[in-house]
Amino acid sequence: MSEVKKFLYVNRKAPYGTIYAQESLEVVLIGAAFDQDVSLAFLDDGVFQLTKGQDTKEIGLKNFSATYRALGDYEVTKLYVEKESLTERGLTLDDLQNIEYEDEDDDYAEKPSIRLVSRAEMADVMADQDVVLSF
Amino acid sequence: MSEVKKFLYVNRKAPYGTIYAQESLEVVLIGAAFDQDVSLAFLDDGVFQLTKGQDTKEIGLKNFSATYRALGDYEVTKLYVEKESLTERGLTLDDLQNIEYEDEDDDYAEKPSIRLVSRAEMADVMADQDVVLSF
Amino acid sequence: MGTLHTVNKSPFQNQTLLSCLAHAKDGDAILMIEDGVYGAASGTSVSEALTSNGADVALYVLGADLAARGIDAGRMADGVTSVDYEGFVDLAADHDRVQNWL
Amino acid sequence: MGTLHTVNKSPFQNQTLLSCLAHAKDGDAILMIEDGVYGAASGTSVSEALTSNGADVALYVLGADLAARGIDAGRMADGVTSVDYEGFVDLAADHDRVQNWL
Amino acid sequence: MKFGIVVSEGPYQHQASDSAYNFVKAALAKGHEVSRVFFYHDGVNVGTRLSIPPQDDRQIQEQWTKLGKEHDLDLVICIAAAQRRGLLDENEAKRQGKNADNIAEGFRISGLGQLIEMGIQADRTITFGD
Amino acid sequence: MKFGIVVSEGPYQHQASDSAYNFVKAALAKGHEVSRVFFYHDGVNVGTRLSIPPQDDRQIQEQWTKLGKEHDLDLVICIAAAQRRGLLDENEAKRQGKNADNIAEGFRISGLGQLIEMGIQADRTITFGD
Repeated sequence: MSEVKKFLYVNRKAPYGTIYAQESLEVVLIGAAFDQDVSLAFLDDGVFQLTKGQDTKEIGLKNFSATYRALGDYEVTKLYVEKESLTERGLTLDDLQNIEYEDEDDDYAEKPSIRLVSRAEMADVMADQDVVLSF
Repeated sequence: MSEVKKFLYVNRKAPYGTIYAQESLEVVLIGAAFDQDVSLAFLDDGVFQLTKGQDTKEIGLKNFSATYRALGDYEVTKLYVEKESLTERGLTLDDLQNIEYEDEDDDYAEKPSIRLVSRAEMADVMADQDVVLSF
Repeated sequence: MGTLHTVNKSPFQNQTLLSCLAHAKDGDAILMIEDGVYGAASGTSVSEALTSNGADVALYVLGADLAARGIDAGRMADGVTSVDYEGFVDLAADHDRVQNWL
Repeated sequence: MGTLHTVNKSPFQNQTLLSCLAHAKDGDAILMIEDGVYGAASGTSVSEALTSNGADVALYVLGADLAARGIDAGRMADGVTSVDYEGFVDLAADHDRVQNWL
Repeated sequence: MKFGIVVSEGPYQHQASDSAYNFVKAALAKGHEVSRVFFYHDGVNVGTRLSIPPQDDRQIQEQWTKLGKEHDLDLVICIAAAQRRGLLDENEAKRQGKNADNIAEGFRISGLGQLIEMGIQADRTITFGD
Repeated sequence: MKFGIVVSEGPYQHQASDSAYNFVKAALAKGHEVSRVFFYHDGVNVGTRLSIPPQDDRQIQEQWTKLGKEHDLDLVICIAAAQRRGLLDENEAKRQGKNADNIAEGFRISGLGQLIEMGIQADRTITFGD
């Protein structure tokens, strides 16, 4: 399979209440081995997946939030986060985890994986894909 | 079990997209044998359960809408429908099935089971129950 | 030929249709299926949002789901076209990609 | 002592919290759990609806679900009290009935 | 006080069964009685013994079986909902000509009447679902 | 044209598997190819052979098995999702020390890579879920 397709994983749901966020992340990790052009979109309640300080001890569910910080190691480096979705939820970039990757082409400099985009820009990202998988 | 409790079945979801409406009806039918004081509440998308003319042939699901008309035979005669929920959805009572029961205490006269109530009256109905089962 | 978006949730209960409308671009199409078909009716609290969306987006509804829910085809909002499952397949084939708003 | 209502859906995605607020009566309590806890934060597009509801309704949030989702207790809207599971049990016992808004 | 609990969503897919479990544990810890836990809709899937969750995740079915044993809980799976979804005990499998069953220890399959009966007998009925 | 299909919700509980079935039938009727149907999340439960739906209702698993046989469809159940939810084939049951399996004829259990591969190979990928 030499063809490279643009894959977008769309995350619009909050974590823990339902399993979609977690199983979406499992697809992304497996998919990383296929050398496709991968982007993740976080909009609507999906932005809640990236909040820092998640502590699931008392509810008994597995805390998978650290996995987002490991995405860079899998060369998943484009996490588009919609600004309007954050604002409606009273959040800013500061409320989200710091997610970075090492840029091979720039002497392994650490760069932010989260790209804050407007709703219109998110629409452009979505329109630029070959495969859109929604969770 | 001689105690009679007031049971309210709350229906807030549309039929067919998910199974809740159908399995709620199954509980109501079984529950009718227990001689409790039964009411049904239809509000929000739950009012869609009662629309007339449902035809599920093309989607392949079982059409259970006729069962609402049979509720009277099980002495389930109080179907509270919220007016505001209808209006927001562009519906009137005319869009709903005609559901009737025979009133034993009034020479078996046929009477409407649907009771159109305002949101405030629905809140009163809810506050007057012993057991509230939500679907 | 743009994106085919599908929406399968009631707009009276869930924000998904509004979010889809806010991200659809000129030349895209939106197909309402399952409980999403309630969004296709005129004279409701959400029909304004559907028909006055700024973009040049074609609106479709799956007739099979409409019939199941007892919504008369005469109640559909202006500009919404009813299709059957084969029409759904055609829409998917005729657009560059399908985005399912779940 | 009225009704304990529970709401388990995000108010940014789903109308359930608003419907619950519209049906709660003086003396009732609303407990936000699971994804419903997002409704307890201040400074959001829905926090006004929560705190300005006309009725005299006590507002609670399940702290365990709040912590899981990384919402700082300092971000809670005025008048919302955090409880643990034992507090949830107490609320259920202290009210005449429990209505779960699903 | 006597609590009756309804679980309406499937394990792992939805938090409902976890929330119910935490609530029941807290209620028992406070000395309350839990007269029955009724699994309905996709909630019936909590009672399969065939699930193999990741080792670093909670084991939902085992948690319920263990809690049930410790406190003699009546864990009832709705038969109508279970049949649609493929959750069977040995008797039902035999009766229906199926060559396997999958119910876990500590659960029993019974009719919807058990839900109504629970509502009548419990002081408070609480549903965890979606 | 080649379609890849994802089914993300459980049978009967949600209409997703019915909509997917109707879409696949229509696509095949129009001469398109369906390269794979991938069952994920609660969608894995479509593939249990133990379900006993009411006789006057549609038989979701049987419909898929039959359609799969007629058109040689590749019906793939995600192993990670299936293990959480208790959907096993004979090999997996043996390997995990479970004394029963419940997968239906015509389905196979495989990894998430099959979903990505489907996305690469299909001209259009469509998800039916919630």
